[in-house]
Amino acid sequence: MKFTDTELMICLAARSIEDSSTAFVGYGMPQIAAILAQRLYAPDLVQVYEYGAIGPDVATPFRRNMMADARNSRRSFAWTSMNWTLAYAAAGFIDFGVLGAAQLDPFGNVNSTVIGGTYERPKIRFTGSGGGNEVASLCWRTILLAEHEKRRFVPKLDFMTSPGYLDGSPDAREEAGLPRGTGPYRVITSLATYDFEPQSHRMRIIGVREGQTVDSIKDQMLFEPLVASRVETLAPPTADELRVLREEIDPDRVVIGRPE
Amino acid sequence: MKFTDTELMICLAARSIEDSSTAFVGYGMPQIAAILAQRLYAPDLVQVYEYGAIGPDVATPFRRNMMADARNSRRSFAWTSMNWTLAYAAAGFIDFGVLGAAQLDPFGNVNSTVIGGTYERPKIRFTGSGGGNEVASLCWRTILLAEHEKRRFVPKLDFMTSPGYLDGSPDAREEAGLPRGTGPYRVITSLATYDFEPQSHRMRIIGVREGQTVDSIKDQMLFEPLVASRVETLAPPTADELRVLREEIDPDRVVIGRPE
Amino acid sequence: MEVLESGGGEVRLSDVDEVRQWMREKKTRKLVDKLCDERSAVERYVFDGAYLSYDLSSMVRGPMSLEREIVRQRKKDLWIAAKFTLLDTTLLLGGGCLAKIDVGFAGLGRTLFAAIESGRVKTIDWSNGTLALRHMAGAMGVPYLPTRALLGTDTFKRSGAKVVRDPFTNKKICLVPAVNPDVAIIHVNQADRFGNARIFGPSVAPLETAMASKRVILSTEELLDTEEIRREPGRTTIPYFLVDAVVLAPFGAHPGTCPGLYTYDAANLDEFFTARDDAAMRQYIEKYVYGPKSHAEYLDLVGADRLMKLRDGEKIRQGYYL
Amino acid sequence: MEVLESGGGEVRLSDVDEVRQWMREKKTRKLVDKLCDERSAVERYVFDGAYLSYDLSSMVRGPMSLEREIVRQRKKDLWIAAKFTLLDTTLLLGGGCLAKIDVGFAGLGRTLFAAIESGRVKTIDWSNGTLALRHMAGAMGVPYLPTRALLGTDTFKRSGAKVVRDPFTNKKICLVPAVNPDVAIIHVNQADRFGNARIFGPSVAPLETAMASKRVILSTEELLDTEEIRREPGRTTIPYFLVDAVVLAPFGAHPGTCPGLYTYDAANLDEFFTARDDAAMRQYIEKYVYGPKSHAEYLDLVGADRLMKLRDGEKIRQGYYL
Repeated sequence: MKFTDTELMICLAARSIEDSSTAFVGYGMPQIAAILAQRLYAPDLVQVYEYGAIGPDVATPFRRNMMADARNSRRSFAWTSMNWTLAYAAAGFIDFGVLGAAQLDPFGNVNSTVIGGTYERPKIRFTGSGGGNEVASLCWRTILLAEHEKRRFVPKLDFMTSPGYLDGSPDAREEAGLPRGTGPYRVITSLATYDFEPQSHRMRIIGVREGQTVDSIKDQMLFEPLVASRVETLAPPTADELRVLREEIDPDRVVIGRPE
Repeated sequence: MKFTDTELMICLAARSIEDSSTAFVGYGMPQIAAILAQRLYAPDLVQVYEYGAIGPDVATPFRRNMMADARNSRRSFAWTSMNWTLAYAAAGFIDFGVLGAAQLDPFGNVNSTVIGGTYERPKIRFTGSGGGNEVASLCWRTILLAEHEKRRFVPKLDFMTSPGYLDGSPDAREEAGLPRGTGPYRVITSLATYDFEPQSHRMRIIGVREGQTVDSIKDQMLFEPLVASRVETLAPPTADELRVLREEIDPDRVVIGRPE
Repeated sequence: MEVLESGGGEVRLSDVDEVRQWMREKKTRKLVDKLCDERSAVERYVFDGAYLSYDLSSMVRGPMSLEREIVRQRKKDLWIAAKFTLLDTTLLLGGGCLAKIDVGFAGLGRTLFAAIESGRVKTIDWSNGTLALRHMAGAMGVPYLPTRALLGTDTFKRSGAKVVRDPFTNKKICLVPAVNPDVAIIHVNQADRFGNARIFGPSVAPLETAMASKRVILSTEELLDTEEIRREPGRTTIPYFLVDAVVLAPFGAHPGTCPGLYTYDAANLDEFFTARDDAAMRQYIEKYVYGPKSHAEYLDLVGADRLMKLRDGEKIRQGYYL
Repeated sequence: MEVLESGGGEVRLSDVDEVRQWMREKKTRKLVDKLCDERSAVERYVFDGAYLSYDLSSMVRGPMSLEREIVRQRKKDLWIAAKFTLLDTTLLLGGGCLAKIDVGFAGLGRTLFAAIESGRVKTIDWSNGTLALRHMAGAMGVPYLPTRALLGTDTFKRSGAKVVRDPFTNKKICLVPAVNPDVAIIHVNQADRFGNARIFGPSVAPLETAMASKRVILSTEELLDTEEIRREPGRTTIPYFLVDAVVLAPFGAHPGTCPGLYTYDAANLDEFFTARDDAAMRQYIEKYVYGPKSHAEYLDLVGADRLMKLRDGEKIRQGYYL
C-alpha cells in the first residue's frame, strides 16, 4: 500500500511510545502519533498537553489547530493549567516528549526559531519554542520528528531553540543545569530512525526505510551520523495503522496528506 | 454594661478595620473581630483565610477551632489554597492583617514561639508562627491584639516570630527585604490602643480605657511607650456590639468569656 | 549573587514594591459594578506602548472580541506576551498594533514572519512555559521564579533570564523575572458584574495573568448573579478584586471555539488563515474588525443562524457545563 | 551565589535529580488497583524515621484514620511538616511517633509543649506559608522558591532558609528549600481505585504535597468509578500517577469534620482536648487507637447512630456537593 512520508513517521513514532507511560505531546504530527499509539499499541498511554489536559481520550477525527478544544480535552483524568503541567514534567512524572524539529544537529539539539541572517533580521522566522524547550528540557525521553530533508540536518544549528545533548560532552546537560538522565531518545525522519550513541551522544542510524541504505541516508544529511552495528529495515505502515490513521484519526488528511 | 477584656479588644479591633477592604484573619479573637466588623461596620469586608477561603460569609455562632470548616468557608467569592492566598498577600492585595501576640516589643515585633530558657529547651513553648509571619510580613497594615499583661510588653523579645518594624530604624523592614510600606498599624490591648510613631516606629499610646491613665498603662509595661499628643478615652463596647457578640457570634462565650 | 550567565533579551522588569503599591491603590476592594462595553474598557485600559497579555488563543477561548476592539481603536506599539498564541499575534500585527513580542509561540502566518524578518516587529524569545512562569512570579509578588528549562540554549541567550548556582545544591538553575503586564484580556465562561469569574476546562495561566496584571479586562459569555458565584466558590477562577472591567461578550471567542459551548467557525478561520499577505490581511481586518463598530455589530455580521449552528456544533458539554 | 544569611535549622534537603529518578521508577503510570486497607498502606509506606506530611488538620478533613493507624503501628522517629496542624502533632506525640517537627503551627496542648520544652521532640521553626511553599518547590521540581516572608526574624534564623540578593532587582529575598516528604497522607472526598481524587472546599496544599512526596496514601470518603472521574476532569485535585495507595475510609476525618459531609464530634474532641497530661493522653489513645484494630472497628466503637447524627449535623452542602 502506498503511504506518505508523514504517515510513515507517525507510525514509527507511535511504535516507539510505551504503553502505560506519560507523554507530553505537541501539536500536529506528535499528537497524531500519540493518538495512533493509544488506539493500537498503548491503550493506557497518558497524553499530557501543556494547556492542562492530563490523559484525555482525544476525539477523532482530529481537527487542525484545535489544541485545548473540547475534543482534545474530553474525558481527561484531570484538567489543570500550564504551570502545573510543566511542574509534572519538571518533577519527573513525564516519560516521553514528542516534538517536531525544523532543524537538527548531530547531538539532537533543535532549532524552531530562525534560519539564516541574524537573529534580529533572520531569513526565515519560525514560531519559536512554544512548549518545545520545556519538553526537551524536562521530559525523560524526547522523540524528535522531522521530514528528511538534507538542509534540516546541519553540523551546527542557526539557533538552538530546545536542548538535545548540547555539545555532546558526557555530562553536558547536567552541567548546564538540565535534569540528570534526560535527553533525546529517538529521531524519526521520513527515511530513517536514529538513537544516540551513549558515550558521544551523537545521532546514530538504527533503521532505514525500505529502498534506502545507510549511505543514501548519509548523502541526505549535512553531517555524518554514526551507524549502529545492526541497522534494521523499517517496517512500512501496516494496513491497520493506515486504516486507523485514514479512517479514524485524520480522514481529511490535514496532517497525514495523500500519497501521490 | 459589664464586659470582658476580650470583648473590649474585639470591639476596638472591629472598629479599626475599614469597609470594602481585604483582611487576612487568624483564628480566635482576630476572626471574631472581623466577623463583628462585618456585621456592624464593614459589611463589604473581605475576610481572607490562609486555608483558602476568600470572602466567606461566616456562619455564626462561631465554633472553636474550626478554621476551614464549612461554616467558616460558606458563600465565599472563591475557594483556593494556601500558596494562593499567600500569593494574594505577597502581591499587595491584602489590606489588613489581624494577629494575636503572646509577647510584643516597642517596635511591634511579635513572639509566639518560645519564652525563657533556650530555643532548644524553652521554659514555655507556644504554637509558633502559624500564618502569623506571612501576615505580618506581607499584608499592608497589621493589627496586633494582646491581653494587657505587663510581662507581654518587653524591651526585647525572647524570640521574634513575626516582624514588626524590626530594630525600628527608618527602613529596617525594606532593608531586610520585606515589602515597602508595610508594618504594624495598631496594637490593641485590653487597656489601651497604640499606633507607631512614623519616624521612630515605636509604639505610641493613642487611647486608654476608661479608668486608666497614660501612667497607669506605662506601669503595666516593661518598656516605655511613646504617648500621642492627644490620647483618646476608648469608648467601651456599645450595646449593639455586645448584643451581636453575645447573641449572634459567640453565645457559648468560647472566646469572649463572661464578665465577672 | 553571582550571575553565571545572563540572557541578552530586553526585559519588561517589575519593581515588586511598585507593583504592590499599584495593587493597593488602583485595585478597589469595593463591590462596584464593572460592567461596560469593549469600547470603553479598551479605551480606558489599553494604552499605546502597553505590555499586553492574554490567556489561551484565537482558536480556543481567546478574548477575540477584545483583540478586535484593540485593533479597531488602532492601539500602537504593544508589547505582548505570546504564550500559547495562534492567530492573535497575526491579527494584532495586521492592525499595526505590535512592536515587540515576548515569544512563547510567535503565532502563525507569512504576514507575521515577514514583519519579524524585516525587523518591523522585535522578538524576544522565551518559551510558553517560561512565559507562564513569569506571570506566576508576577502573581506571587516575587521578583523571579526558578526553572530547569531554557538552560544551555540560544533561547536562553535571547531571553532575559539568568543562570545562577542554587545555594542549596550548588547546581545551575535558571531564573526568569516576573512580568506584570499593564493590561490583561481574558475571556471567561461566566462572571458577575464585579468580576468574580469562572473558566471551565483546562487553561494556560488565567489566574496568574489576572493577578500579575495592573489592569484586567474580562469578556464573558454569560453574566451571573453574585449569589450564584457564592453558591459554588470552588468554581471561581478569578476573584473580583483583580478585575477592572467586565464586558458581556457572547461568542466573544469567535471565530475560535469556547469549549463546551460552541465550536470554531471553520469558514471564517479559513479566511483568516489564508490572509497570507498584507493585502489579504487588510481585507480581513476591514471586513471583520473595522467594518462592525462593536462586538454586537460583529455578531450581526456573522449572523445569528451561523452562530446557532456553531453552538449546536459543539457536541461536548460534559466536564465544562456540569 | 552569595548567601547573605542562612538559617541554622536542620533541613530535610532534596536532591532534585534523585527525587526525579524516584518519581520515574517508583510511581507507576499503570492503571493498577491501589485499593487496600490502612493497615497495609501504613505498613508498606510509613517507615521509622520517615519525613511525613499531611494536608489540613485533625479538625478539618484531616487523614485521621491514617494518623491513628500510624500510632497503632507504633511508628517511630517521624519528622513531620506541621503546616496548619492542630491535634495531629499531639496524637502522634502521644503515640511516641515523633522526633522532629518542622513547625508551621506546632499544634496544641500541654503534652506536646512539655515534650518540646524537655527536648524530647526537636522543633525547626518555619511558618505555615513557607512550609506550604517548600512543598510547592518540591512539586515544581526546583530546589527552592523565593518568598518575602521570614525576613528579619528569629523564625528565619531557626529555619533552614537563606537570604540572598535577587539578581534582577538587587533586593534581599528569602529562599526556602524544597521538601520532598517520604510519605504524604491526605484525606479526600472521592477517589477511584487508581488514585484519581477529588477534594471539595478550600485546602492547604494537597496537590503540592502529593506531587512532592515519594509515597502518597489517600484515604477517601467515597470510591468512584473512573468513568465518573473522566466525566468532570475539572474536579480532579490529584491525578492517579501521584498516588501509591487508596484506602476507603468513610468518616476518615473523625473526630474532625469533613466539610459538606459531616460535622465534628464535639464530645470526642473534648476528650481529646482535655487529655492534657501524658496519662490522660495514653488513655485516649488506648481507647480510640489501640483499642480498635482498624478504622472499621473504630467506626463501630464510635457507633453508627452517632456517625449518622454527625452527618445530619453538617447543614452546609452547598459549594461542596454541588
